[in-house]
Amino acid sequence: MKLVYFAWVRERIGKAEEEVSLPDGLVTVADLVAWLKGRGEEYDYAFENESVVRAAIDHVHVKPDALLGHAREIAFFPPMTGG
Amino acid sequence: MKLVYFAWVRERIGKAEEEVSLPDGLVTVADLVAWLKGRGEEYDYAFENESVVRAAIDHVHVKPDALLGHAREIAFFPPMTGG
Amino acid sequence: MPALVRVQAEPFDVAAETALLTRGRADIGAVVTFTGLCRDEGGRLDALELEHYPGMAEAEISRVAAQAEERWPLLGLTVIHRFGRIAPGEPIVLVLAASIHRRAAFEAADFLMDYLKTQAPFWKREHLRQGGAGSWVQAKAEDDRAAQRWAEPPSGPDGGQI
Amino acid sequence: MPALVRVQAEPFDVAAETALLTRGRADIGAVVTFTGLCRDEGGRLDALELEHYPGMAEAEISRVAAQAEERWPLLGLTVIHRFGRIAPGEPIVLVLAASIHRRAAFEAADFLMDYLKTQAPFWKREHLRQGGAGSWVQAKAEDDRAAQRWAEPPSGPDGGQI
Repeated sequence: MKLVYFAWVRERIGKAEEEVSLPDGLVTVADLVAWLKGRGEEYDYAFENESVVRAAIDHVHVKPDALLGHAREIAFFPPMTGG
Repeated sequence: MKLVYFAWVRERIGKAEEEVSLPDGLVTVADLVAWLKGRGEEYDYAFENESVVRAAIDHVHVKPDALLGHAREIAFFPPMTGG
Repeated sequence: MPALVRVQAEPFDVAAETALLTRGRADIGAVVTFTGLCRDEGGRLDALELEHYPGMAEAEISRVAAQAEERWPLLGLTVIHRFGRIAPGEPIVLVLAASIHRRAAFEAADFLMDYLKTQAPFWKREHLRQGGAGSWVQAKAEDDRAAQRWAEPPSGPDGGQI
Repeated sequence: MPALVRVQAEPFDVAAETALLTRGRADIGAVVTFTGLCRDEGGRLDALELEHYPGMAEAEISRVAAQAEERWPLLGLTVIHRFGRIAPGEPIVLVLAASIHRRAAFEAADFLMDYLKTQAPFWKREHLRQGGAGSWVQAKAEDDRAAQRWAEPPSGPDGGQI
């Protein structure tokens, strides 16, 4: 599965994207975040305030309880500031 | 005093402007309208539905009870349709 | 800064008017332009003819523009209204409002259009494609209601409680 | 007619985009354009840098544009959002809405801006005049509230009673 990061989430994790193989048992976006936080300080820092970080599955905004399903690309990013 | 007319008020009266000498006793715009209606059919036609015709004194919108005072120019016209 | 108000027969250039207002500035964050165009009403119209009250038209637009500048923190305001014969597809009116943030620019432009429709001394007459002058365009109750949206809230003891 | 949506690094030309939408037509009565510009924040900023999520940015703007076209009777809709480094005074975003009457054009442009601010995947970072990259611009609660204005009224038995 491809993970992509933007803005200060990208900076804190130290990379713009990565391919990961998820262990069994990860069902929701929140499960994925919990697993990522266990992978190292940089992830812990990026998700230190989990409720602030937004997620999208295959280019569509989703909530933490969204199912990972057969997602190809999951993105994490701060609240948007475009316009 | 100068009177000016616009749009279908102008067309009904048959002129765009005129100079008039008002008789004593005309105090408000409504008094002026009543006096004009006595001047001929064309005025009667223009003001047949008095509440529809708008007035301005010296370029400022006014109500029928506005005082004529020392007005230099009084205008009568239909509801505006600009924009 | 007083608004730029023009009443003219000639077409206007929205890009040039925008540049006039924004060029060389770095404090403007939002520009809203409204352009009103002549429609052919499904092919029925050959043109609209706009009659206006010279002198009062400029005065009335300037008065309403000054109200907008008092009510919203504008960094620029331009209002241009044409008169004379205007063909379908051609512009009739332009309102251009600039501000730091978008809310003020949107509201000021919206307000100005509602007031121009109901307060500025212009009258539209239709010219029909089948020939001849058509009728005067009737004022719409809908435009009066739109203008009433901007009435200041009551300032009595219960003002602003709604 | 689907909206024209572009996400690009290059500046845009409001006049050209407007002409593209309106030229040769006589059914459009109202065109509202919103242009968002980069401010220098009182001389503090050298530029804004806009990061975006390629692919999702276009998809999300198109989705919101389609909502606007469903909600208002639009005759044209263009949305352009830039990314990359943008200097003060330069345009960042354009929304152009055309309709028969002004209300739909104003509301659609207003709606789109509120949703772009809160839903389109763009992130602004400041570059300071005194040198170096500044901080990421923080999202504003005020923008979330603005977007909430457009929530559909409840459709239950009491829907629309407010």
